[in-house]
Amino acid sequence: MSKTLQETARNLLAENKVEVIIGYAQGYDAFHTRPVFISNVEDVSKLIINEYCTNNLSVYLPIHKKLKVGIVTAKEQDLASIHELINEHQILEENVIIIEAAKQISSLSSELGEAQRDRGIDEEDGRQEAWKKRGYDMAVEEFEKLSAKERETFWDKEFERCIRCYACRQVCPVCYCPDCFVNRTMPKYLNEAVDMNKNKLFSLVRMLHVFGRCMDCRACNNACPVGIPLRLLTKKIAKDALELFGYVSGQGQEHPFSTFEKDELLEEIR
Amino acid sequence: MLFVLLLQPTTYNLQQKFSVNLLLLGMSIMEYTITTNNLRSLINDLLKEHIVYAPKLVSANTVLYKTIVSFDEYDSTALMTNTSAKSMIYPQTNRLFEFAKTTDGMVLKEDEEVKKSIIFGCRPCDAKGFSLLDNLFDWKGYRDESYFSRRDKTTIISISCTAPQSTCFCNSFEDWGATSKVGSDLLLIPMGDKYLVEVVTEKGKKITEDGKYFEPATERDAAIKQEIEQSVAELMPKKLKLGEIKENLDTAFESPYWDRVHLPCLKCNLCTFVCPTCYCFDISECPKGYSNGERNRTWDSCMSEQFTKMAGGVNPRSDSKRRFRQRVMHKFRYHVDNFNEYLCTGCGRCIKYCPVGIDIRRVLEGAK
Amino acid sequence: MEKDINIIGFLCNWCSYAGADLTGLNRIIYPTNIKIVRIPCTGRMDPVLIMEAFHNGADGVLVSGCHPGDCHYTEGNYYWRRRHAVLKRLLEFLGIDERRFQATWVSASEGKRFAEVVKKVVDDVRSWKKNE
Amino acid sequence: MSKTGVFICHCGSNIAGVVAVEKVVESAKTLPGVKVAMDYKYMCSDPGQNLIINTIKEQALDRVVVGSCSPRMHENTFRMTIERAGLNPYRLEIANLREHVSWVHSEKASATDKAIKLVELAVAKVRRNEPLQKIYAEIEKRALVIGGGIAGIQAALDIAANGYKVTLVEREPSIGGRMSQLDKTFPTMDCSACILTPKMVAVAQNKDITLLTYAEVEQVHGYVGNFEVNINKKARFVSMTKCIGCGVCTEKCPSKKRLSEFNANIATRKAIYTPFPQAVPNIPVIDKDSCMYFATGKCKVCEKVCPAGAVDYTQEDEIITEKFGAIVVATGYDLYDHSSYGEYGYGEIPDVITGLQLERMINSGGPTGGHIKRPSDGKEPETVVFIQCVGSRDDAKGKPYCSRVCCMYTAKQALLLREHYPNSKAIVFYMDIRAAGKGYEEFIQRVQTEYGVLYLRGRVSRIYEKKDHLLVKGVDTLSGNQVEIKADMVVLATGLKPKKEAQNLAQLLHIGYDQNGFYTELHPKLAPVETQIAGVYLAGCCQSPKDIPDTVAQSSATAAKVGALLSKERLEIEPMISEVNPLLCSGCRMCYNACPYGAIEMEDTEIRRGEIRCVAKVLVSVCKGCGVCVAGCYCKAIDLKGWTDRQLMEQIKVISYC
Repeated sequence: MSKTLQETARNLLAENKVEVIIGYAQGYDAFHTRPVFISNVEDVSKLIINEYCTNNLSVYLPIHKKLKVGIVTAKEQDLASIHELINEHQILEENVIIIEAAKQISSLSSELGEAQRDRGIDEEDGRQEAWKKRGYDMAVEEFEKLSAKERETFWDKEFERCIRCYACRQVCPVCYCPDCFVNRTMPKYLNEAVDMNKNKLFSLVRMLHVFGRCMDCRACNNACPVGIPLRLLTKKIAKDALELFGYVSGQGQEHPFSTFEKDELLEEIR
Repeated sequence: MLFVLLLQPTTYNLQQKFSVNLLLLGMSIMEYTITTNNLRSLINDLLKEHIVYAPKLVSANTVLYKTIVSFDEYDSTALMTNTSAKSMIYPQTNRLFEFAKTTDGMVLKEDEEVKKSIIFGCRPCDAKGFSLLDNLFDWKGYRDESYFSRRDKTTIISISCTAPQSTCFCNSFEDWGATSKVGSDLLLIPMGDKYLVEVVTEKGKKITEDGKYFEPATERDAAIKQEIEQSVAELMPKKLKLGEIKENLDTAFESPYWDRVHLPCLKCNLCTFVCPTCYCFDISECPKGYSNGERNRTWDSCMSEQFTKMAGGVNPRSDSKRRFRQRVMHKFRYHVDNFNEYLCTGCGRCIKYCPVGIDIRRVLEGAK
Repeated sequence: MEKDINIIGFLCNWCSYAGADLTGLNRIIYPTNIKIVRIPCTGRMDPVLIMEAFHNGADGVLVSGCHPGDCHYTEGNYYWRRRHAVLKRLLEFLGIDERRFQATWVSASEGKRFAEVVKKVVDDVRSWKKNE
Repeated sequence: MSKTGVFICHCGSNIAGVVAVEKVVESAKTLPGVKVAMDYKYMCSDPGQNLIINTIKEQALDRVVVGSCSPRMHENTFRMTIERAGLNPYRLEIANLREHVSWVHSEKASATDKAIKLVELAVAKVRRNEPLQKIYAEIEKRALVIGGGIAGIQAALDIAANGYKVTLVEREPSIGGRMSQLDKTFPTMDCSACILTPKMVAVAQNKDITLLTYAEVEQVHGYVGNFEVNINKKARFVSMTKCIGCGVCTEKCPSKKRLSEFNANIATRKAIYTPFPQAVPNIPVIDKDSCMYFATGKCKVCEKVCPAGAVDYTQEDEIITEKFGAIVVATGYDLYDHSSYGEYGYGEIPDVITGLQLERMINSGGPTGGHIKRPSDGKEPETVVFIQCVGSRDDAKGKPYCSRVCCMYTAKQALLLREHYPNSKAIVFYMDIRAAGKGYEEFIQRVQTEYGVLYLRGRVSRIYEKKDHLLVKGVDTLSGNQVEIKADMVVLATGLKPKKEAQNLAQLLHIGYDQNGFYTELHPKLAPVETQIAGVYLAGCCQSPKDIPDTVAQSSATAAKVGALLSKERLEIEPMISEVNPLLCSGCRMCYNACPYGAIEMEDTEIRRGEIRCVAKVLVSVCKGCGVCVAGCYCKAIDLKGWTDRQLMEQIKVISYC
């Protein structure tokens, strides 16, 4: 599989169709990969593709929007992210050549649990139980059934340990704002001081900002160094978008917040 | 004995220097053993008068230093916490003082007295981080009271590790050893159902003084310790040639190498925030209403664009490359020039948690 | 004495703020717990402002605008209605009690209704605070 | 630090009766940035305003907070006040201490606390108030009038009389509108055509009026002073320049099956036709749908007979784009379609006709030459029953409003009937007689007494079609008797409703319409001809049903408004609108997609030296300041001046901390 990929990449580079290929290379061990930028034909052998290719590489596209880029997509969501970026006028379609590897991967990765794959299996040490117990793989519907107090306690505990490293934001393909609102000083939406409430506010606002644009690619969830289950939030906004507006992100529909129907949501506000 | 007289110093400096001296003089270090059960009792005893921080499983795959209320909350299985122990002494948000405008003018209120605390289950790499921070916060006659107010009252009980991960590279540093004691007050070396206890400093000694849970170590214990050191050394990955790397970095500032190597980096603050040695900070005021507020010292990161951004909008490290280079250069070149030590303990967290898999070892080895 | 509850009312300039003015003209009494912030239109209502209100310690937030179809800017309240639906669900998902965040429509002629709305919101927030 | 002056108004005892004003003043003095705080009995009075002006000057204040009645009441007053003192008018905030405090809270202590808080709120906001500058835009000194009925004609003539260029767009081949279909006008019984035709001719001859008939407005862009309008000039297939209006083509045209719209469908017309003899312009059009040539490719009779060679089958629709400073909407009305009334035979009884159909019959230039003939057999009717309020004041039919003209036109038609046929009988079923115009009541009385028209108060429950007559069953509510009338013809006074395309036009222009579909004026009392879209005005029945005198009066009023707008050298625009910081804009187009006014443009901009990015830009004169874009901007690159996040955040903090 990696061989075919390398061949494709070699051709693209050799024929000058792209200036750089963004793909995956071996990470610090066999269970981890890392994004890699290949611009020399000699380096294409670094490219690999396997079930541990969890990064959403489309995050690099807006940064390098002036280059002709060949990009490897390992998940359906990565592909959708690219389309979303095109729709949002962040990248030019003609500058991107997509090397789709998503289908091969999905056949491989069914063996592994999604969470395991995302985190790498070297840490498999019986903590899956704890994972389950704490509601990390809870469906949104189940979580919604909890009482308001239970939900609040859950998230308070989760966001209490957030260190605001903003890895979730930086790895997110649609968090491409030139300057995030948290950096703003006039007014200051968020103080530098890190506490649970502010951490929560940041994530909540980020969720509202990626509403309808999030492809649920799990990049933020995987990036969090302290394991905050952001996936639960991204699943929630995807669910709401579908239920409220029949909207699925990445399908080229008009964004729910830039349009409306006169005779919808009649029961929402009275 | 001489050191008994010196035991009463009023300033931390003397105490610290004394402790170090004890080591440098090669005086025999007091060694004990403690059984797991006794360790439990010891910690539970210490909990009465101390705040105890220890690795605690807070969620799946996430172990963090947290205040514990009993020994049982301590998670002994994790090799390493997700974030370093740094924040126990150098908190991410460190309130320097509160201020209030009153009719008598501005009144400052310093924080309450810091409570005595213990960091239990610290790994040697984290403990070493504190020794690096000590030197930094007490440099050229400037002593950071806020830092030392906590540092002085914190006793670090480390537990050496037996099974390094593929991201560990502490062996690249000279003072390395599975039983490295730098920064610790007390070092525990697990030996099956008991621990070998090495007293490193006076603060550590105080804990063992009670005596009721400790037994003197035997020669057999010393032998086992050596075996452990050996076996861990074998498990470690290959060493970095740090001397060579430093030399390369000295001339690599303008190197085109940085143009390529920074590309995957997305400029989050993760690596610097999980690091046991990254100390950069920002000072900010947080107003509460019109007449009250607090001044905070919060971690900052050279990875962030805001770090060097000036009020007028000029930013000397505006691009990704410059910021990436800064982090590497600071840790392995500038800091060495200033302190003669690397600003790194080899804990490997930045490698393990980097969302884009940047491996600082690879970055260093390639630097020319 | 325990601090009384504290509610921010974001009222659109054209309908609800005028409606609240009419409440005054009709001398209808309502609780003082609400403090009103005038906004041009509910369409201006950035969810981040509502979150900031909670974050800074407000007990409740009320947003009120023109009835659908009556917006001074023709469409502003329709955009708000969508944002509100999403924000409300997300806040609830994070465990913010639904009584604390309310939205309604009050026209410039509904002075009486405005007083009723305020009373209801104050009661709701109070009942939430009691169980806190 | 800002230097804010706080001025608390007692409003007599309106505020001071509940709020301890002196406490509010004392507390205001302690707020950061407040240099001076004082109170006064009536701040809006001349001495009160002078107090503010003098204090600003003496204390060198740069911002002002007034604690008084609602800002909706006196914000502008005080803005002008501080402007007179040399301050930027937008550095003012009002704390609403009357409508929001003293009038709605009775408990003095808590009301005072709230007043203190509201003043603090205003002080916090005003600290972040930027001095805003009024924006000025150029004005295109031309007006567009949509609709060539009497409303549009009058508006166009009056605007032109003011010295401005006017383009009058009419959808039909001729101007004239509904009024040209009428025979006489009530209550004076002037001949409609006699008073209208000179005006139509005046339009055609006025050098300042450009007449575009058989044309429709397709698109409207821009804003007050600078509308850009696309007008579709439909293909007429007859050259406007060559045609001499001889009418031979119409005469010879073999296709004659089409019902004549002008004659309310009681007669037919040709495929090439002028709607009526006095048409302006008197140039026929070919109705493509009924023309044999366009259906079969054969015929071309008109082309052959035309002495001027004016027929041109190759003509195509032509879109012309023009700029206007103001737009007058005078699109008029349609008549209610009575086929929804089962009791009147679902529109299927031939001898049940509408008032307009009778109007066409009675007109001497009409298809029956001024004779009333039953559609079923062409006989002159003897007994005619008139039924009022068909599609008016009828909730069940979704028409709750009164059409205002039916009472009068029914009376007029009854009178005409009696005049033409002295032996005839006219019976009117009515709900109420609404004759509130000048000379109207007298007219109704005359119709009843002099012309012997029988008025029965009541509804008709059913019309039965008998062999050679109609049986009208109803009730006379005054006597309480059931009545049965053997009638030869029934005339329905159908009500007025908006044109069916009225909504489309409203959306093109972004103007509002009410639940009945009539366009909404800006204010029902004080701005009856303006709309919420600056520069768009209303005239005639598109706003609400009205008779000819009211229509003409409204048209002239509209023309006056247009004149006032166009006479300005440049246009002043409220500066509280959105603004983009291009440095922060990512170019995602959320604002561009959402803006209800199309006030956002995407433009390649050099945001830093050498860095060009496609970012949003606000068209200052189009933006109305709703703020939808601000709420949608993730990057926080766009803010609404006067309502900035910074100002609102200050307020939020003040409230939250209490």
